[in-house]
Amino acid sequence: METSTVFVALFLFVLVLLVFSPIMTWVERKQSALMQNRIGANRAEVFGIKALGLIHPLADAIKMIMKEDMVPTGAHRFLHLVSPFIAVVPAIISFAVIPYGGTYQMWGANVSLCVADLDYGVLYVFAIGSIATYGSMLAGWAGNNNFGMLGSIRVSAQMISYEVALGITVVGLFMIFGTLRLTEIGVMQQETFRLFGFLEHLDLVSAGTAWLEWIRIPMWGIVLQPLPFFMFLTALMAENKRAPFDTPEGESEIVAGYFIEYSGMKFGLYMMGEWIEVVVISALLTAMFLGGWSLPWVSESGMISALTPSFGENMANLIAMVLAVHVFLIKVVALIWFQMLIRWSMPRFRYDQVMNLGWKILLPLSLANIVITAFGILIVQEVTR
Amino acid sequence: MRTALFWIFSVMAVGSALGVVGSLRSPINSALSLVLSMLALAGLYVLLEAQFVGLIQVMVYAGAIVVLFLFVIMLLNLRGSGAGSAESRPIGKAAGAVVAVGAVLWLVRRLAASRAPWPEVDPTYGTTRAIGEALYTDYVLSVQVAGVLLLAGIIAAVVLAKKKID
Amino acid sequence: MGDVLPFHFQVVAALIFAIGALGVMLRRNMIVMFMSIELMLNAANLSLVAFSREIGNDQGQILAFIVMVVAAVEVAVGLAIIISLVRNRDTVNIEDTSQMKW
Amino acid sequence: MTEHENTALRWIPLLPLIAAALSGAWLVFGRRALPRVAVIALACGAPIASFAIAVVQVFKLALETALPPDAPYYSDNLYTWISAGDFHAELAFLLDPLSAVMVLVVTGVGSLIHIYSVGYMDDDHREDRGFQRFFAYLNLFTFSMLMLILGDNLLVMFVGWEGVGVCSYLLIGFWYLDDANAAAGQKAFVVNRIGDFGFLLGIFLLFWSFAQAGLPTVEFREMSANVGLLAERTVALPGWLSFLPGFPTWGLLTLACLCLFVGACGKSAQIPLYVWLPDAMAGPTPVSALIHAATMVTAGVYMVCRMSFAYSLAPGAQATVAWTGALTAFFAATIGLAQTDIKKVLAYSTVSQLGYMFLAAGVAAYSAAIFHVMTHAFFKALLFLGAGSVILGMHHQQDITKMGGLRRRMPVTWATFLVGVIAIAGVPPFSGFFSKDEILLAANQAHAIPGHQALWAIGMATAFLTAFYMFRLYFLVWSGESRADHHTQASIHESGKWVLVPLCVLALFSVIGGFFGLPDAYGDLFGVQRSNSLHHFLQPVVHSAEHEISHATEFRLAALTTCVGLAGIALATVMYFWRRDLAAKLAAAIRPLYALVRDKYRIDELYDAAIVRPLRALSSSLLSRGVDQGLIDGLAVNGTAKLVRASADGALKYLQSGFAQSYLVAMLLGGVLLVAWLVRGS
Repeated sequence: METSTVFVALFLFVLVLLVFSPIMTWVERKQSALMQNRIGANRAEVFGIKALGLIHPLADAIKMIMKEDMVPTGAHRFLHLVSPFIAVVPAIISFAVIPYGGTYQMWGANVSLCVADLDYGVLYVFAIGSIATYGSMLAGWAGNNNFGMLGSIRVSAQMISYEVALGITVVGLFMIFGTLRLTEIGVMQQETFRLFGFLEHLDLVSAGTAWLEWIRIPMWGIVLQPLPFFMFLTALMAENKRAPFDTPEGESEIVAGYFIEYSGMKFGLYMMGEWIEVVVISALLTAMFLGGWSLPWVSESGMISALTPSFGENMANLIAMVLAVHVFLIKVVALIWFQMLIRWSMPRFRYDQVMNLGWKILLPLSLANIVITAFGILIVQEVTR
Repeated sequence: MRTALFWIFSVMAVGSALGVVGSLRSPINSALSLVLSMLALAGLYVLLEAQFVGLIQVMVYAGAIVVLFLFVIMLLNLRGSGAGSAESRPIGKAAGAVVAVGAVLWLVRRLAASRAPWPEVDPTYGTTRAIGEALYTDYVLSVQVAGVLLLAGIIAAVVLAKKKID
Repeated sequence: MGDVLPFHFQVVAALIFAIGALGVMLRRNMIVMFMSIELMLNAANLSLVAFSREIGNDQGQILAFIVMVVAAVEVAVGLAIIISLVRNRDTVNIEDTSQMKW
Repeated sequence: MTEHENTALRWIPLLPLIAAALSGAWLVFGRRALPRVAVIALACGAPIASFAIAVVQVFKLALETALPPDAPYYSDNLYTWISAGDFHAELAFLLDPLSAVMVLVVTGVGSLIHIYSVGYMDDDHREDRGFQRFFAYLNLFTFSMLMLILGDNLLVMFVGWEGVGVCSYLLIGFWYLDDANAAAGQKAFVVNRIGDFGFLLGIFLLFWSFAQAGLPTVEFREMSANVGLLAERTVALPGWLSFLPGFPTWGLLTLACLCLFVGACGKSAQIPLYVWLPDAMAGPTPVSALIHAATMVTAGVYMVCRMSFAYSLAPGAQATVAWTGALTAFFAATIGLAQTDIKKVLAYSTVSQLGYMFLAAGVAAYSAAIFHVMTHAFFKALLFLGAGSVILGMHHQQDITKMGGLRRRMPVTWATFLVGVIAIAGVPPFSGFFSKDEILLAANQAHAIPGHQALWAIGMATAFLTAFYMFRLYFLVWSGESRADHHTQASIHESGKWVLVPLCVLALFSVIGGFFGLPDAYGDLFGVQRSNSLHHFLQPVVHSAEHEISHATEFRLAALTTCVGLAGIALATVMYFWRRDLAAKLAAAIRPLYALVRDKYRIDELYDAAIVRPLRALSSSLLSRGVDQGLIDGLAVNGTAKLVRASADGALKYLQSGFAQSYLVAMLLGGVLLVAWLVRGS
């Protein structure tokens, strides 16, 4: 990994974090208001500029930082302090393996838009995500509050349960792509396949027929594994503990669940963690199922070589990189919007419903998906041989 | 860099292992020390170029097993281990423990007499692909048996933890 | 890896194993004992992985992997036992469960 | 080999087995008894069908020219029963002349007795399903007997041997609600087991010695062909047996044959194991006729004839057999003189006649023995069935002193009974005359046996006694005034057709049965072709001794025998028909002797005092209290428990503290020691 790559990646990383998560609060407010036929945040102003309520995140941040940091009696002081960080940090470092774009040669530098292109990329996300459990769990316990304790128990049970389904739902995808490396998955998703190609392999259409070449479908994860996309999304949302999976918070039952004893910026960290995780989810889904940084039917290498004559190699790569980042961000934003939509549409599940969904629906379905995918791969191999 | 990491992870692993055993105030502290120890061990695995095992270590131990410990501790609402109550036959226990630990360390000395250097390994060593291929070809029977074991464990856990079998 | 030798990993593993053994033998809280057992298993795993690297063969990692599976099952069953024990006896002290001898 | 194959043989024993199994299974699992008609059809149909098959197969055997005339036989191999190394025991059946005769007797007489039983058991209402149970047992017996006869090796024979023992036990104790019956059954079983033990030892010894000679087999034909391998072999006797003749070594075959003969003694009621047979009369009369007169008790004789190849090479065993037979014949006949129970008289007569058969087998006149088996089956079955008819008519009164004057009330039974009595008394030309005459002739000429003249003399005396006590029986039952009480007298009646038809058939055979073995002397005299056909038929198998003897001598001996028999009849006529008071006077004159004879020489009491009581005492004191309670229960069972308990109390319980951590420390130490030992050298 060259130094230039690190800088570029870090720049994007900070951009995403610092821009996205504050904006998320605004987006959430505005979208919920929209859905509930309200106006939403519009009061905060700086020198009379309201900017559609975009100033509100700033106001929120200031308010939280200024608030008194309370530690209840009998609390485990150290854990009470550490827990919010344990909750946030894994979410942030998950970004390390997510590719915002491919690898580009510019001015003699090899720029990779992925901070850590790990061999076990997705597993890394899962592993880090499982660490995040502690943040929530310990928070409830450290506060010495019975509601918090109940929240902790709920959160640990829920997260362990959905981790199982989480891992297994995407096994089918790994079987198809044959790798856990997210950059490789991204490159593979730029390919397309002939929708009716099987007709040729079955000798129903003579080889080389033109129209077979025309009808092509990008090899996106969502195309190859449509059901797992939604199952994976479900499992990730349950891991993130946002509505409709917010039983660990469950205001109406256990007040605020595991973070009941938090105030000020520590409380803010939990909020931040949730929002960052929304972004992580979106980014991960984009990278794995929605073709990553690529436009459908557009091959990045083909585009670069097409642009090189007019702009020169460096500029062509730069254009491709900028385009890739934007494509990726647009997809992420779309998915964030989709999650918000779910968040504000669905009522909270009951606790037993959450467990049933995880163990009795997602897990068997994902196991069945593995078997079906295996047979599908065998059939494809047999037909195209 | 690697030497430094080794020392950091080793000290962390051993120290937090001591924390597991030595934290008398609450089993929660033991559990948290255990997490740290597991993470340090995962780091040691990565140093040994066993990335996959390291990842699985984090996922299984830190992500699941210790969470389960914490879950149970919280479920049973255990605070403090009653360190004040008198130890029964402490001399025998301590003697046995000292002998056992001494023997372990002596064995290590015996076993580690040869100080071989590291051999070169191919780049695929310890990768997900290598481990996966080994698991699903040469060791597929072990994987199957492990699966059966897991199933048995699930059933056993459900049956045991159920309040009343009806 | 510079001046770090396989031997060093084995010493770390042995230390962790010894600490785990001490915990099992000296602590009376069953959950802590259980965690100590996990420590011992992990020490064994570290030893396996280090030996595996020392001979340049990934069989040790496979074995470590299987050990993890066994450990997971063991924890699931063991904690279930502890839960039912606490329900019946209201204790996690190993010395309160000496009734098992009958 | 193929001309010897005959798969029809298996059906001869199988049909009765199937019938027994069906009715037995119905008995166990069915809710009610089978309909009477079904029981009769099943129970009588099976032996009759077996008889039909047997007749066809025996005729084929006798007339088939494809078979070698010097060794005609059929065999039917079902499957390999035991296969161990070189040793193979087949479950196979063998039909050669010897077994052919026996099969015909067993199935033929057996069928008649089955038919008779329908009538006899008709009025038996002691048990709900007794009728069906009785016939199930009877069919099972037929099966076992046929296994015994048709088995082509010692093991199959032994299965049949034990099977008939079991059936005998079951049928003697058929009316088990009466303790005496059950006890009689047990006695029969136990005494038989003593004999079976000897038989088993004989089998082992033969098998072992053949295996030593390199031919592990128990098959009759193979053993017969290779018996020469063992002829010269001897066994050394232990020092404490120095009183035995022939010490210090015996022929191996002599020992084996003696062991086998112990079995024969038990099964065929010879001294000293005869005591069970009179008691066995506790069973229903058809059982006495079938099992304890016609078939099972002759199994010993059959076995000796079957093993004749061995006996012929063991003169010591032959002499033992002959002397045992002769003594038993005489001894039992004397007991028969004073018995008052109709069936007991017949029982002792049976023992006596079996003695004759063993006398014949002992003097190597095997065909004569088989001949007597056959004729005896006819007339003794006839007598028993006649006695059964009388018992039915007298409402289960068996005491002949309470009978008398039944001739007019039961004419058919009387006539057939008279035939039987004449036949057993040895009056020519009834069947018993020919067979008994041949035996006595053979005894007279058996120069190889020490004291063969004495044997002959004992035989003659027995013939006299037989004639006497049989006619005593006849006169007491049938002639004179009735001595029964008025109530019984009023209802004495002739039996039904089921009973009478078998009687008539058996009477016919009792008359003409002797002509199967008409000696050559008579054949020449009357110009009969194929005389002594039975002897010639059997000769390829049994190798009877041939006698060079003039026809004149033969006629002289026969005349003497006839005279002795007639003398016995005359004496009986005097004492029990003309001068009835003479018998009582004689009895009074020799009272102590008479009482001794009437009490069967108190042999049962002797056995009780000499064997049973000491054994019981030994069992209850030493074996039960000492070995079982003291050694096995006390030391082995309770002692182990006490040891465990004591060691636990003393030391082990401190290890089992219940503190898991102590265990864990021990476990870890053990593991460390183990690993230390493993790496000790490195």
